[in-house]
Amino acid sequence: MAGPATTHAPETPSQTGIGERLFLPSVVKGLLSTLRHMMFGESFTVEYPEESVYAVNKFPNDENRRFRGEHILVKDDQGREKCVACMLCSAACPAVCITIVPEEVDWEDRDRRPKVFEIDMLRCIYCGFCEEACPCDAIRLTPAFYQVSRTREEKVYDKEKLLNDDPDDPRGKYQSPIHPGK
Amino acid sequence: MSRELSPEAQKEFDWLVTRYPQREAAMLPTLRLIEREFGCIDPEGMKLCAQLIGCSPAKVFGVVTFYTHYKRETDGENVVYVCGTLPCALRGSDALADYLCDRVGIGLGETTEDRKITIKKVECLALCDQAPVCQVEDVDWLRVSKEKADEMLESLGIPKRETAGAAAGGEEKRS
Amino acid sequence: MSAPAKTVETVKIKVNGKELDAPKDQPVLQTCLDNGIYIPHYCYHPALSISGNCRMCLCTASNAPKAVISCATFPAEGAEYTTESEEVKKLREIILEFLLINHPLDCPVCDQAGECDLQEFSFRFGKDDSRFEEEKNYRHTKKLGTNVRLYGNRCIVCTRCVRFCEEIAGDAELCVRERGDSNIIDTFPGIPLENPISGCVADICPVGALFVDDFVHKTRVFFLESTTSVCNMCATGCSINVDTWQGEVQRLRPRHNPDVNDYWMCDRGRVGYKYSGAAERLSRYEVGPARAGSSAGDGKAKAGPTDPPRSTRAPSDFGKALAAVSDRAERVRREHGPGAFAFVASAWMSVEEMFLFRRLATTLAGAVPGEAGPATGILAVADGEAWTPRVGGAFKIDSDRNPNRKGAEMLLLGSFISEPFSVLLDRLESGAIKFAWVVGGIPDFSPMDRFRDALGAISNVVVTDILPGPLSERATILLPAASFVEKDGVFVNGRGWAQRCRAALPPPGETRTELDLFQELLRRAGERERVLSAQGVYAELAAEVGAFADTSYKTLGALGARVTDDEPAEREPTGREAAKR
Amino acid sequence: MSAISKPSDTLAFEPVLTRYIGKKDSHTLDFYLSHGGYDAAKRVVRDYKPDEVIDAVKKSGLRGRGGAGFPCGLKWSFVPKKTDKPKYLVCNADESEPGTFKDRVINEEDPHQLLEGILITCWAVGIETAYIYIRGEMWRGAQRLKAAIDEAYAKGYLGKKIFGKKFNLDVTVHRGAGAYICGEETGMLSSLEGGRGYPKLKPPFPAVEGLFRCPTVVNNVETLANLPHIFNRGIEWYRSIGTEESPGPKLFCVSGHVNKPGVYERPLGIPLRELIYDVCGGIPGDRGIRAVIPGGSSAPFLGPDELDTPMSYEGLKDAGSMLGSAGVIVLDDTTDLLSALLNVGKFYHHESCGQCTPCREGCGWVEKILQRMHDGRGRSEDIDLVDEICNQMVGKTICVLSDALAMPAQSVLKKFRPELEKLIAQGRPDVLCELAREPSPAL
Repeated sequence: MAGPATTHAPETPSQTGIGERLFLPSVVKGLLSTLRHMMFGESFTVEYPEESVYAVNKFPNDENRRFRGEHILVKDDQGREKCVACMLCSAACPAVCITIVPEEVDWEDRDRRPKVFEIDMLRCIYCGFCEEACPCDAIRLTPAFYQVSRTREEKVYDKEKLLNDDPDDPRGKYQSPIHPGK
Repeated sequence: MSRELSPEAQKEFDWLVTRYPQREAAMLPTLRLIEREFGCIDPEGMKLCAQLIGCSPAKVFGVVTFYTHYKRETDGENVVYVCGTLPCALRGSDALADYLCDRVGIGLGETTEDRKITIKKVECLALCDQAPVCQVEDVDWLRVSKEKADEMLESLGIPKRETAGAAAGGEEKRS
Repeated sequence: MSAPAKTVETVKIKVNGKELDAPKDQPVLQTCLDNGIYIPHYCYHPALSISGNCRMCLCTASNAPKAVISCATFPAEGAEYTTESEEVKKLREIILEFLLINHPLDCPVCDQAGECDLQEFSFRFGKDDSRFEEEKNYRHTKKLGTNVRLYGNRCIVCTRCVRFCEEIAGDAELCVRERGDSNIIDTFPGIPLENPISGCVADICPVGALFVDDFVHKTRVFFLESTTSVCNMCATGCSINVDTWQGEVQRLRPRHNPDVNDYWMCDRGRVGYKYSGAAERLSRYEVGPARAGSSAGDGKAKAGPTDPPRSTRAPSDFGKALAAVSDRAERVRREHGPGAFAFVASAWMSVEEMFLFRRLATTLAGAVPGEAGPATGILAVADGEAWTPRVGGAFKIDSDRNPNRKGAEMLLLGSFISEPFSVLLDRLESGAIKFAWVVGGIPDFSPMDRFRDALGAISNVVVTDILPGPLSERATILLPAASFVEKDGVFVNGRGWAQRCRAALPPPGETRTELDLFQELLRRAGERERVLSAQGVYAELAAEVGAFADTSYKTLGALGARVTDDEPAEREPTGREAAKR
Repeated sequence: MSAISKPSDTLAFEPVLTRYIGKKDSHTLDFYLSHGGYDAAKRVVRDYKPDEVIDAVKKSGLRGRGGAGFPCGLKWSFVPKKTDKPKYLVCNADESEPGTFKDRVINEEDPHQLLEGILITCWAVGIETAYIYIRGEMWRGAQRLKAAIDEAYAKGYLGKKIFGKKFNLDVTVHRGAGAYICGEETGMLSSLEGGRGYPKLKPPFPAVEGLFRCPTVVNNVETLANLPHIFNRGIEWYRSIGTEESPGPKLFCVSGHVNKPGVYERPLGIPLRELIYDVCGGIPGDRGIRAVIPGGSSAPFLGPDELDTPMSYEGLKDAGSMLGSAGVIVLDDTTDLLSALLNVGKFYHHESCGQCTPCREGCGWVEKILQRMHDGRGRSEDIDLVDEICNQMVGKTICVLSDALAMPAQSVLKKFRPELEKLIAQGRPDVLCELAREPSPAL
């Protein structure tokens, strides 16, 4: 309720002087700040598409994990997908864009993996529920956001594409913390 | 190949089943009979038992694996049971078991390569006043010291310490 | 449903302060479940003997100093049982903590996840953490038989499966081996679990230890949509659930029906849905020209499948195909009279379809007083082997492999089919038949050679079928049909028990169900105003056929009802009752 | 051969059950008959009506010697009088409680005493079939019993028309095969029926529905061996031995760290201290006592300050322990209690039948924690954790095997907590912590 910290107090008569009531000094002050950033500050924008977003390191720590871009499927230390095809991601997906077909494998630590793992990037809304639902930390959203393709089919990412671990790839490089071999 | 009991054993079995109102109750004695006849209880023996008793082999399998005192297929000719329960442990049965294993050259629960001896640690043999106790087939070895353990091993064909330190020597002597 | 009215001796007990009439020889657990008081349990199964080993159903009783397991507690007059209290809550937490210490956390790969009692109870009654930090025990994973797979690590040794094999299936192929916490389910070396209802062990397994091989790693149960239906693989007509996902049947599961199948179904029935998803399913209407060269009279001269009309059939659609059927029937009737028609029904049709087919036959063929009517017959597959579980109960595997022979007898015999099949064959071969309509719908059906050859020589052969085969090859007009997972209808099992089959999926491609097909033809012939649903047709049928009178889809409900009184309705004792004797 | 010591000078007690033991050929029928054998049975069968026998046993106050101490006569009277089912007697000779070896002595040295007791019981309850369930490991006992039964058949003491009365009795020796749980009465019945030795749900109790679903009396060997003496010397005499609530002589099995371990027959109620120091000659090397288990390994431990507890059912119950099978295990002050407890834990983990969840999982869990503590990876919370797990195991299972681990474990945790805490704090326990470094029969 109306605590001492309330900022809205419209009834209170303004106690400001003429200078403030004109707003001009404030406007100038603001413009100066903008000017300062424009002239001397670091630029956070990228001249896309001429400039590659990924080549320019604009993000502190090289990782803006909050940004939810395209997915990768994470590999384990033996280079196999961590995914066990539990399908919780596809159950959680509000856009119904994940298709999984499980298959049986003869591995010591697990006996199941996805035979088919497809994400329809055109339907995906990048909500990140799949990442949250995953019990195995097998699917992640990377900061990669290129959405360019010549056909619609290309935007249906299959397992091979999702398992990308090319360190030069904008998505693939997010395998590396998990996959020291690369 | 299906197994059969010898005529004498068959006779004993026929007598056994008359002692119980239900055939299945003769299961444990029948297994003893098979153990005696064939030296151990292996899957063939269990099948035979199932056939004699008239129950499923799986049931016999469950029963055999429940009890520890039947000789399994994997056991050697002589099974040395070393009691490991508290009264014996208080008098050094752990050390005794280690000593025996060391002498024979196998681990606990293992069988020598020539399938002569198996050493198993078992629970109480009800001879706590004579601790530590071993049982080899139908012989109870009481108050087993290292010397007595040597004596026991000698009866199983493992010569005393002076002649051989390892099991291999014992086997050679026996053959 | 209408269980034989036996006076049940009851005693008055109180559960959580609520007064209940408890049958004397029924455990408190079952009484509570029947009265909507849920008590979690694993080892207890109403059809099996009481083992009392899981300890999950512990509750407190006013007449016992210690907590009692409600599955093995029989009600005492005036006793008060408590299933909802802090103490009981604590007991359940304890048991769940114990159960989970050696249970792996592999819900993501476990196919039971979503319908697992351990998962569910842990969520509802368990603690959110475990204090167990030691190493878990390892137990084997293996195939117990052709159909059943065991994941030993997940087993909680409730022994339901062992008791099932001993008390219901009778072969006792399973046992618990070893003891203590190395206890594990196993078969005797070299004697796998191979009884005809072995798949049921997976149904009664409360955790993900036993699976029917067919369902392993297929999908997740929480995606499945269940439709109550009836199995089509034999005249037992087990009540089932058809579980579908993404337009495909994923599995069939038995549904408890005390009068038909108890809790069980056979392994053959369990995979009896496979053909419905086969790639080669017929899904296109095809119309070919009438077969020439078989002019009246000398039909016998040429025999054999001279020209497989498949090549001559052209793709068509529902409307055109139906128009072709009525046109040709009309022509044959005008030229040759009703005696030139043959109608062959199938024991795999629902009663509604039979009812409509019967009417359609009279409509298409017409009737001329004094003249011979159409030739009629019914297709059915040969008997298989019957099988009865060791302990009675309602369940058995019928030797009759046709799901609705009883229904056919009730609806078609006498009124529609009055001649033996050999007469039909003779008439088909005589050359007098110019228009034959054969309803198939039977997977793996191989008709007798005479029948097949005779069809190949008839000028107009309409075939309704689901899979390509000897019948569809000889059709001049091919009408694809719906399989049992795609249609609504009532099937009457061998003991005269009528049950509803429900469509779980749409028929493939452009296929319309026979129900639509027959009604549409009748409508075109002016015999019927509207195309009704199966329920509507059944209502017509019930009004017309005595045995079905007073029944409706509503009264049939989920479990069905008896429509004949050929056989006495008494139930054989189920597992526990019989085990007690 | 078990060493049966002569009665100690400190207590002039004439043994009853064990009086012939150690004598030559004491196991033969000839010896037994020449010492007044089967007189009691003869008299009972000829002169007593079954109900009178039960009454007499009730009056004598004989309590079951197997562990629970249930009044014997009362147990018999639960068996329905009128039933069309056959009745059975199962003699529990599956003596498998660690620290107990009293029945072995009777089976091996005086089997006819047991058979006479069986005769009296069967006459009293109207039983025509009796089984002696003996441990698989006791091959000699089984042999001697079989021989004794053959002798008795030959003499007409077993079989048809015994002592000229309408009384038939068949006795069969049934050998077990190594499962502690078969000493539990319903586990024994399951085993005798040819199955896994799973204890059965109670109720129904064996007296109503036991072996083969028929009324069954299950009695311990020592209990049955008491019977002939009650009828030979009378109820008055019997009640004059022992205490009011626990009359009669009792076989005490003493093992562990004492100078003269063995089976000793003493009246119930003898103080523990007397048993250890006067009867068994004290502790080797005059060391002190760390703990005593008074009734087999399933009984809670007693501390050195509790040595004056009378060894009777009620006396030990008051002391928070139990007489059980009277298997006294003495642990001297060099003993590492954690190792001892781990040994007990291993035993129960190994012997749990695996039927009920709390026991199957709990015993293994407790053992794993104790092992961890023993290996020096314990934490201070572990003591409370084990205590809590034990709490969770008590009273939730079909039989009492889980209680049999929980109770001694809890007693150790409670009574010796500072010591355990010290061990845990030390991390890797020192060498003393092994129970014994050498096989040391003599000590």
